[in-house]
Amino acid sequence: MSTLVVKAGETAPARLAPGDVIRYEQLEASLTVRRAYCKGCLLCIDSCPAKILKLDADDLIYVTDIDACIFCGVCAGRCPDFVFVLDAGTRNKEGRDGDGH
Amino acid sequence: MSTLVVKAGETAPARLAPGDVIRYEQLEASLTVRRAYCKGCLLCIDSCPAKILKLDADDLIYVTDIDACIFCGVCAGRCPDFVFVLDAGTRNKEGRDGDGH
Amino acid sequence: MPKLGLDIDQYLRTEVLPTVWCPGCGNGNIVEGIGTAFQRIGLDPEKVVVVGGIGCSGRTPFYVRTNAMHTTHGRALAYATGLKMANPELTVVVTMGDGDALAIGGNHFIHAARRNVDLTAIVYNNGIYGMTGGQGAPTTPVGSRTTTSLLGAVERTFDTVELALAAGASYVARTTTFDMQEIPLRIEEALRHKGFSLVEVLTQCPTYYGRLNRIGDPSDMLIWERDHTADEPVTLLSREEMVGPLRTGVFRNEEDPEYIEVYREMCAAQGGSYAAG
Amino acid sequence: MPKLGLDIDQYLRTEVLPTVWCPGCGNGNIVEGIGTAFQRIGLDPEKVVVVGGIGCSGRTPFYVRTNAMHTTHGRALAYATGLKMANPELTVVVTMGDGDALAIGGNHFIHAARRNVDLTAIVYNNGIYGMTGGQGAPTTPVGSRTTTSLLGAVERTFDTVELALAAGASYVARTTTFDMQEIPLRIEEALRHKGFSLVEVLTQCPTYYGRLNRIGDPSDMLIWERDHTADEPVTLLSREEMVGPLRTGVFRNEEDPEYIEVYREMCAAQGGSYAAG
Amino acid sequence: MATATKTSTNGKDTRRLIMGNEAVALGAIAAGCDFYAGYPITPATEILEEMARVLPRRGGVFLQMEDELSAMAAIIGAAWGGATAMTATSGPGFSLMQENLGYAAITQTPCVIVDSQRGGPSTGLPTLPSQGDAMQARFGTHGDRPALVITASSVKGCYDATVLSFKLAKRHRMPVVLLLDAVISHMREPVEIPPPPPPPVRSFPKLAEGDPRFGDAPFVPFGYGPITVVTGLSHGGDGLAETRGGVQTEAMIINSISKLDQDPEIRAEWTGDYRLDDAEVAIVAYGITARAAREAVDQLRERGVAAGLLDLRILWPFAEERLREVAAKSKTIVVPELNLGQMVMPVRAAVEGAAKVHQLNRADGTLLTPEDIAAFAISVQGGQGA
Amino acid sequence: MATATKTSTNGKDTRRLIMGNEAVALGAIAAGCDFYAGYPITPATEILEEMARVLPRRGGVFLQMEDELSAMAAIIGAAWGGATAMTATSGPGFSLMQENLGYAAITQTPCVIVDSQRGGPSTGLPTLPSQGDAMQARFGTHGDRPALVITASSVKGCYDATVLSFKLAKRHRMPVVLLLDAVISHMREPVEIPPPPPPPVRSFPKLAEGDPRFGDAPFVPFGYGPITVVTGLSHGGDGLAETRGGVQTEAMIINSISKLDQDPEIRAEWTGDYRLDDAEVAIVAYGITARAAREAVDQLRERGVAAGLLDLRILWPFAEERLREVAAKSKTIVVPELNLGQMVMPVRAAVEGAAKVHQLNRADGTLLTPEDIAAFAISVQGGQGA
Amino acid sequence: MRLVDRDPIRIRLTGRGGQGIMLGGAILAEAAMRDGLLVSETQEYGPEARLGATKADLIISTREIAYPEVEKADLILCLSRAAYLRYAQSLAEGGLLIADSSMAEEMGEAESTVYLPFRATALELGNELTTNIVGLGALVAMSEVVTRFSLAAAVTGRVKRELAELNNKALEVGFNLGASVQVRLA
Amino acid sequence: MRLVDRDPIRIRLTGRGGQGIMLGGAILAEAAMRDGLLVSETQEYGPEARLGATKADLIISTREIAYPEVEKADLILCLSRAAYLRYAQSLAEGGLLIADSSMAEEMGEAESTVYLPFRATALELGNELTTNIVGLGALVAMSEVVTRFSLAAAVTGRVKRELAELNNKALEVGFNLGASVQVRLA
Repeated sequence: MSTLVVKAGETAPARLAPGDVIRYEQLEASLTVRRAYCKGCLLCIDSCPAKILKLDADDLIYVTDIDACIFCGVCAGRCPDFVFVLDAGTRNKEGRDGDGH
Repeated sequence: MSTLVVKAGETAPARLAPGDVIRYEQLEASLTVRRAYCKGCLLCIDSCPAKILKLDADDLIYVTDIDACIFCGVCAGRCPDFVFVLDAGTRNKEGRDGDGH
Repeated sequence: MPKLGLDIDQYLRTEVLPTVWCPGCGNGNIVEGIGTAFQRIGLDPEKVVVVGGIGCSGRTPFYVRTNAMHTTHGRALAYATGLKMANPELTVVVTMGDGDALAIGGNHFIHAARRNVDLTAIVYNNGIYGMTGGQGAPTTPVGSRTTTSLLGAVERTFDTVELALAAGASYVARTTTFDMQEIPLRIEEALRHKGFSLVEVLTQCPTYYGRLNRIGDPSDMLIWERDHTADEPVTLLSREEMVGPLRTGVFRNEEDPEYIEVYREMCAAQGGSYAAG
Repeated sequence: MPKLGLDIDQYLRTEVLPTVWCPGCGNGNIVEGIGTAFQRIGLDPEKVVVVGGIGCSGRTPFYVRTNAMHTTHGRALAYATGLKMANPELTVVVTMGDGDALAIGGNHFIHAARRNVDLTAIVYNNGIYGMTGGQGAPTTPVGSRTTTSLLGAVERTFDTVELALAAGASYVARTTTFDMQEIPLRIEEALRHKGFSLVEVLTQCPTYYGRLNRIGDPSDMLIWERDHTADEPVTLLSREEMVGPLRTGVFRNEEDPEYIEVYREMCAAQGGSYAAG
Repeated sequence: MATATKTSTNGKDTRRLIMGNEAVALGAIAAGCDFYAGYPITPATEILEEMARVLPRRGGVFLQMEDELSAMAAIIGAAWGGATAMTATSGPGFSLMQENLGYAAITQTPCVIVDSQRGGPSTGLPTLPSQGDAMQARFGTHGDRPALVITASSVKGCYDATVLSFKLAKRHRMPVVLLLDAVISHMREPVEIPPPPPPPVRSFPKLAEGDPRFGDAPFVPFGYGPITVVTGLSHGGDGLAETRGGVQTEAMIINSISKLDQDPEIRAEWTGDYRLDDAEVAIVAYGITARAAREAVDQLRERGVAAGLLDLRILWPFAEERLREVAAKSKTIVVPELNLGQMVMPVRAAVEGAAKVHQLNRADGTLLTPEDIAAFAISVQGGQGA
Repeated sequence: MATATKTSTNGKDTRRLIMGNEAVALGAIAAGCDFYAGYPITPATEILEEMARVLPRRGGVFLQMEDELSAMAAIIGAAWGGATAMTATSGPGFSLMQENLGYAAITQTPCVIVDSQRGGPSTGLPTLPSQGDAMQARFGTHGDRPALVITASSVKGCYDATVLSFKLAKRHRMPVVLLLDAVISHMREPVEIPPPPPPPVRSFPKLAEGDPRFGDAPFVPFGYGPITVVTGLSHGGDGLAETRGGVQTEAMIINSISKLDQDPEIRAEWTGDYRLDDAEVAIVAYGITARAAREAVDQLRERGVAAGLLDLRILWPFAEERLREVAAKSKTIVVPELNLGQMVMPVRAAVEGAAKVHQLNRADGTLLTPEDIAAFAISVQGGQGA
Repeated sequence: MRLVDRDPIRIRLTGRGGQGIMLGGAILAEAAMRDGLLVSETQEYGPEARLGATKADLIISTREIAYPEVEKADLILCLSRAAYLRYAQSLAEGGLLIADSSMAEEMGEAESTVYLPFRATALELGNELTTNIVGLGALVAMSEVVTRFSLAAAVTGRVKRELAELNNKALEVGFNLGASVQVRLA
Repeated sequence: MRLVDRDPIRIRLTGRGGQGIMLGGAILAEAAMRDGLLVSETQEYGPEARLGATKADLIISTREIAYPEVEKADLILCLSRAAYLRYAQSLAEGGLLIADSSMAEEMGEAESTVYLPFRATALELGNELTTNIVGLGALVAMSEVVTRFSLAAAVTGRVKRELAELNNKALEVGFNLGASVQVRLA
């Protein structure tokens, strides 16, 4: 599995293949989405506080707006299929999800 | 199994065969001893308040002195081998083990 | 107290006496308790089945003059469940040793307690395997000598009562062969109880447990029983408290939906007439 | 609260993902909890064995990148007991479904709790048989629909926690997949505990339990879990109280003689050096 | 086909499209089964589910037990409670039932056990077919016992074999094993099945107190006559344990075995023939493999090989005599099985060299195809046998 | 005898008088057994008791489990923990072990299971001998598996067979069944037994991460190398479940089976001969019955019948080739067994008519005597065979 | 022989777990039965019941069906990518593969393959779960292995009552989809 | 051939459960071993281990022993009534049955039978449990199947240490009992 890196400010490709792995790198934090593991169960979508997760035509998860992501990790915690990996880096230790910004 | 009846005042034979069944009939009560079931475990001997039970040469139980029997049934209660059967009759309902005589 | 030693021969298969049990073994006292309870209730032997497992006490069905089912090791309650459900008019009594009920049969024990089918289970607990010659059991008190723990048992001990309660048994009592008058009393209560009832009776194995642990003759074992129990039916003791005397008495006696009744209603709701055959 | 979603890939056999489990099944959350706990403790995968039984959750060993032993239905704890006693240096975690642990495996469950060998048992309780397509289980709540109780289950329900306590488990906890942060926490506590530890996790089976009982999608099942539990670790409730919410939390966490230590001393007393091989 | 569809019966067809497992459940109900105890296992679970659905509404008992050990125990207990009882399982569960199966045998308890075979050993291939339990069905429990093992190779066959199983279980007072496989269990075919009879009414022969209870005695459950003693120990006709040796039990078992061999219905149903009369190559097969073999016979005949099929509908007791007759005529016998070679042993033992016996085996969860069998038959005819 | 006693060695004799069951325990210790899990059952209990006594003082593990299911599971678990593990039981327990025995087979786990046979079926005759589990030892679990089943007919034989069982279990990575009976288990004979070795030190081959773990790979327990996956599902050399069919597992099983047949030690120990070279009547027997048969051979020879004995020391795999050799020379084969006819089936299947095979059976808990066997052999020689 | 004249004719329905392949198999088999034909239907079960490729195989014939498994299928209906990858190669010579349009781009054109928008059509109908019924309708319209009448009756008999109307609609749409395509049923 | 010259010689020890028959068998077998002989010893087990008749069978020989069970015994030691009833008939032609005196009255005299007061003697020694050892001593004194020396060593090796003295005494008394009797060891 090769990983597609989407840096801060960049936009992910409009159409993703089922097996794509995308790492969204934002400042010190990153969120990796391993679509090959996704089963389209909706648990992450229902629990995402930022409401930025959706299923595509293949019933696989994708991020609609990474800029709105608060890197809280709830998607990863709720996902039973290891789709999400959060690297909170320093940002999370002192960042916006800590003080609610 | 034929039963040997020993009425009040009578004496049981000096020597009993292993399979003998003896019924001691005393006034309204009786105690039957089925020696064929006995294994010589001593439980009845140890628990008899009148101390009238003993093992013979065949290691089987016999009554040494039926006149001393209070027909309390403890031997029967303690015996795990169904050796003793008590027919307490009226005597026991109002008799000496009721009032401690 | 009812009179001791009354004639219960109508409930004994006297033609096969003496029993196979060793001199001084307490199992016969429990059989006597069963017969006495049957007599007090006045059960029809043709409508009673005594189901036993394998081991010394599993032989009980041979000695009680009712229908008898001597099954396989540990499975008596599973047989009894099928039997009772197939014909709820039968009174089904299940006699098991501690190894039979709680070692190999532990699963059926907890599931029978859970289902709450109207069965009366009697566990003869002598803390050891008798039939095979004195091996340790899950009920062997820690420190006791057995042929598989000659220096004293090191595995922790099951508490039959705690397990039965946790699994959902609706009548739970424990007594001992020392308390000889209590045995028929508890069995009678259990028989009259609607639902799964458990009577555990501590009983002496003089041949193995007594001898290996130098307790003395059968009478000494009764004294030992008396000294190691307390008539105080409390449960879920802390582990320190559990080192103390084993509690006896009636631990639970509750009305709870009995499974046969529940099942009957379930059938009726679908138009089925259960046990009409 | 520790951070969610950290990289635990070192403890995942990612090459066999996705799992065989249905979309929305909570089992993966428990696997994540296991991996997270392993990572927090820093276990060496070569010194860990995850032992599973048969059923959906029995597949866990395939997904945790440590040694894996996928055994037979109901027997995982018996395998694990032999394994751990043979090599006490191994950390042995046993993953079982409710049917695996408490129906067919009930006996090994209570005996493992009794022995108190240092094992960590994790029971994935979804109240139904998933792998075979949605049959009732001893843990199915009364009234629930399953493919063997289409009009609602009528058999009474086991309480895993009560059984474990009664059998003697020295660490006993229950949580749910709704309480996602608690899963790794309890598993970590259980792993650090010396003796037999039980973590029961209520988990959702959207495909069978959820669909048959019209609870909704996986997220609705989490809400259902939340609404049917109470964080109040009390035990031996009366049967009326048991109708209320299922209690969660840590029910027991006691130091108790662990069997391997007991066994080691027993060997030493005879000049034997246990686990020296 | 387009043409064929024109012959549609448009609703007048009284056939039903059902699975093999459903046919087993329907057959059981037809045979008066009023008690089912089981435990879920692939590929037998649908039998459990169907019985759970149907029995309560008929007032029968459905019990989901804690495991297969107790399921087997429960049906034996139920039979002694007067029920017509069955269970169903697959290999792992069947292994667990072996001890209590022996108890059913020694206590002469009528009951039916369905084993839908999947790939083994152990957990193996839970969803794929196998014939790996053929010898286990005969020898799986310790000690010797009379064994009656029936097979089926179609959905209708499942129904008929189930009815037959109950009938023979009652007639011979013994546990009967119905041996299916994952494909037969899950296959759907249209079948014509009579409506279910009303729930059975129990009725048993009258026994007097001193009458024997075992051996040739009729089966009378508890509560339907004078008290009875049942034990898994070697016992006499009175049910009481034999205390020195098992002479009476041995005699009763031998007697039961010989009665099976003489039962006219067993003799009639023992084997099925297909184009066997003039066959030079006899294919001996059973269950799903018999279906492939039947097609292989046609293929072989088309290619000029005089092939025929002997379908072992009743595996045990083994149709030794019939095999010897076949061997006397067809000098080549081919035994295809979805295992590593099981029933080929009794075949070889029966024919004692009268025919050359070749085995064709496959045990990876894949069926032997008609082509596989035909090609093998041709190869061994050419002298290159296994 | 009075004279013979004069030759007393007066204490210089290093023999010990022990039971068969004790010899099994001593053999196990000699073979490095450091783990025993079991459950009491007559007539195997003394093995359990002896291991309970000996193992702790050697630092080994003795576990009395809750039942035979878990005893079997525990020894498999123990083997994967690095132990040299065994259990012992009798028929009812052996039936309960069948499921997990299949797991040991498919996971290629070395371990030893002793079955001391008593009268069956079911509870049967707990204290009396039998050979009723001979076929169960081969076919008792569902599915196909490689089987290695060893017998013994003397106390020394128990010791040697136990040592051999462990050796072959390790070499072939499989469960080995040691089949005894109530008489052999409880019989005392003087035997010369070397002192026990020191407790074993564990040592296993080194494995690299990508190395295969199953098939021809060496057995390396958990914790002694890179992580390993073990499953009862059909699996490949890497231990991971095969997702579509069981091709790899089937191949590994076939491979294991063929390796057994080729093992020089198995070939050497497979059968024992006694006066067989010029025998016209070959008695094929095993275990306690082989002892009676040996005496029968002498009696027959005295009466002018050229008899010989083939002792099946390793029952399974079955010594087909050897049987065919025997059949080629001795045109009459007699198979006496303490069951209703079990090993006679593979004998018949192997010889395929090359010799006439007669069976002599007894299943009431009483041994076949030398006189029984000799008389039967004479009767079938006279053409009145079974 | 034209495809539609094959007797027996072997049909394989494929898709991923959850797409109703098992139900589709039962419906098509029942339709064949209602047409007075002989039929056997077998399915692939697996622990991955809810994911991955799965199939139902049917043999429909006017004569007794011996061997019930399908090695090479005369007709394959394919609703998912994974199923295509796994089962496309099992097409018999001269057979026809009918696949969901979503695969067209990736898989490319082939003489033996027809792509139709089953899933898209089902989504238009407001319920993706009817994809299998749309597919069945198309398959039957193209192949006439069973009558439309019997298929419709089988659908009504096998789906939940509250979903009957929706599924009948899906079937109708499927018939039309199938009828709209010109294929060589050689 | 005289009884003592029989080779193999078959010996059956019988009594009721609890009389130490099993132990007696092991002791006699061990004595034979100590004498450099071959021996096999088999026992009867039963659920009624503590009651009823029980036996231990020995075959002692200078040659390899094939079949280990005893059908007819050359020597029978009988300590209980039930055992007498059950096993007396298994005496081989020309064999000798040695029974406890308590049975003499009931069983009556026979050429092949010798009655000796084993139990009474043991009771005199103060421990009834030594009855088996007294019996063994007498049997060996009469038959010389093993040396007294080896028997004594076997007794010492097989009984609990604290009971060794008592048992040695019992053995001595048994030897004397046996030696006191004139029997035909034909």
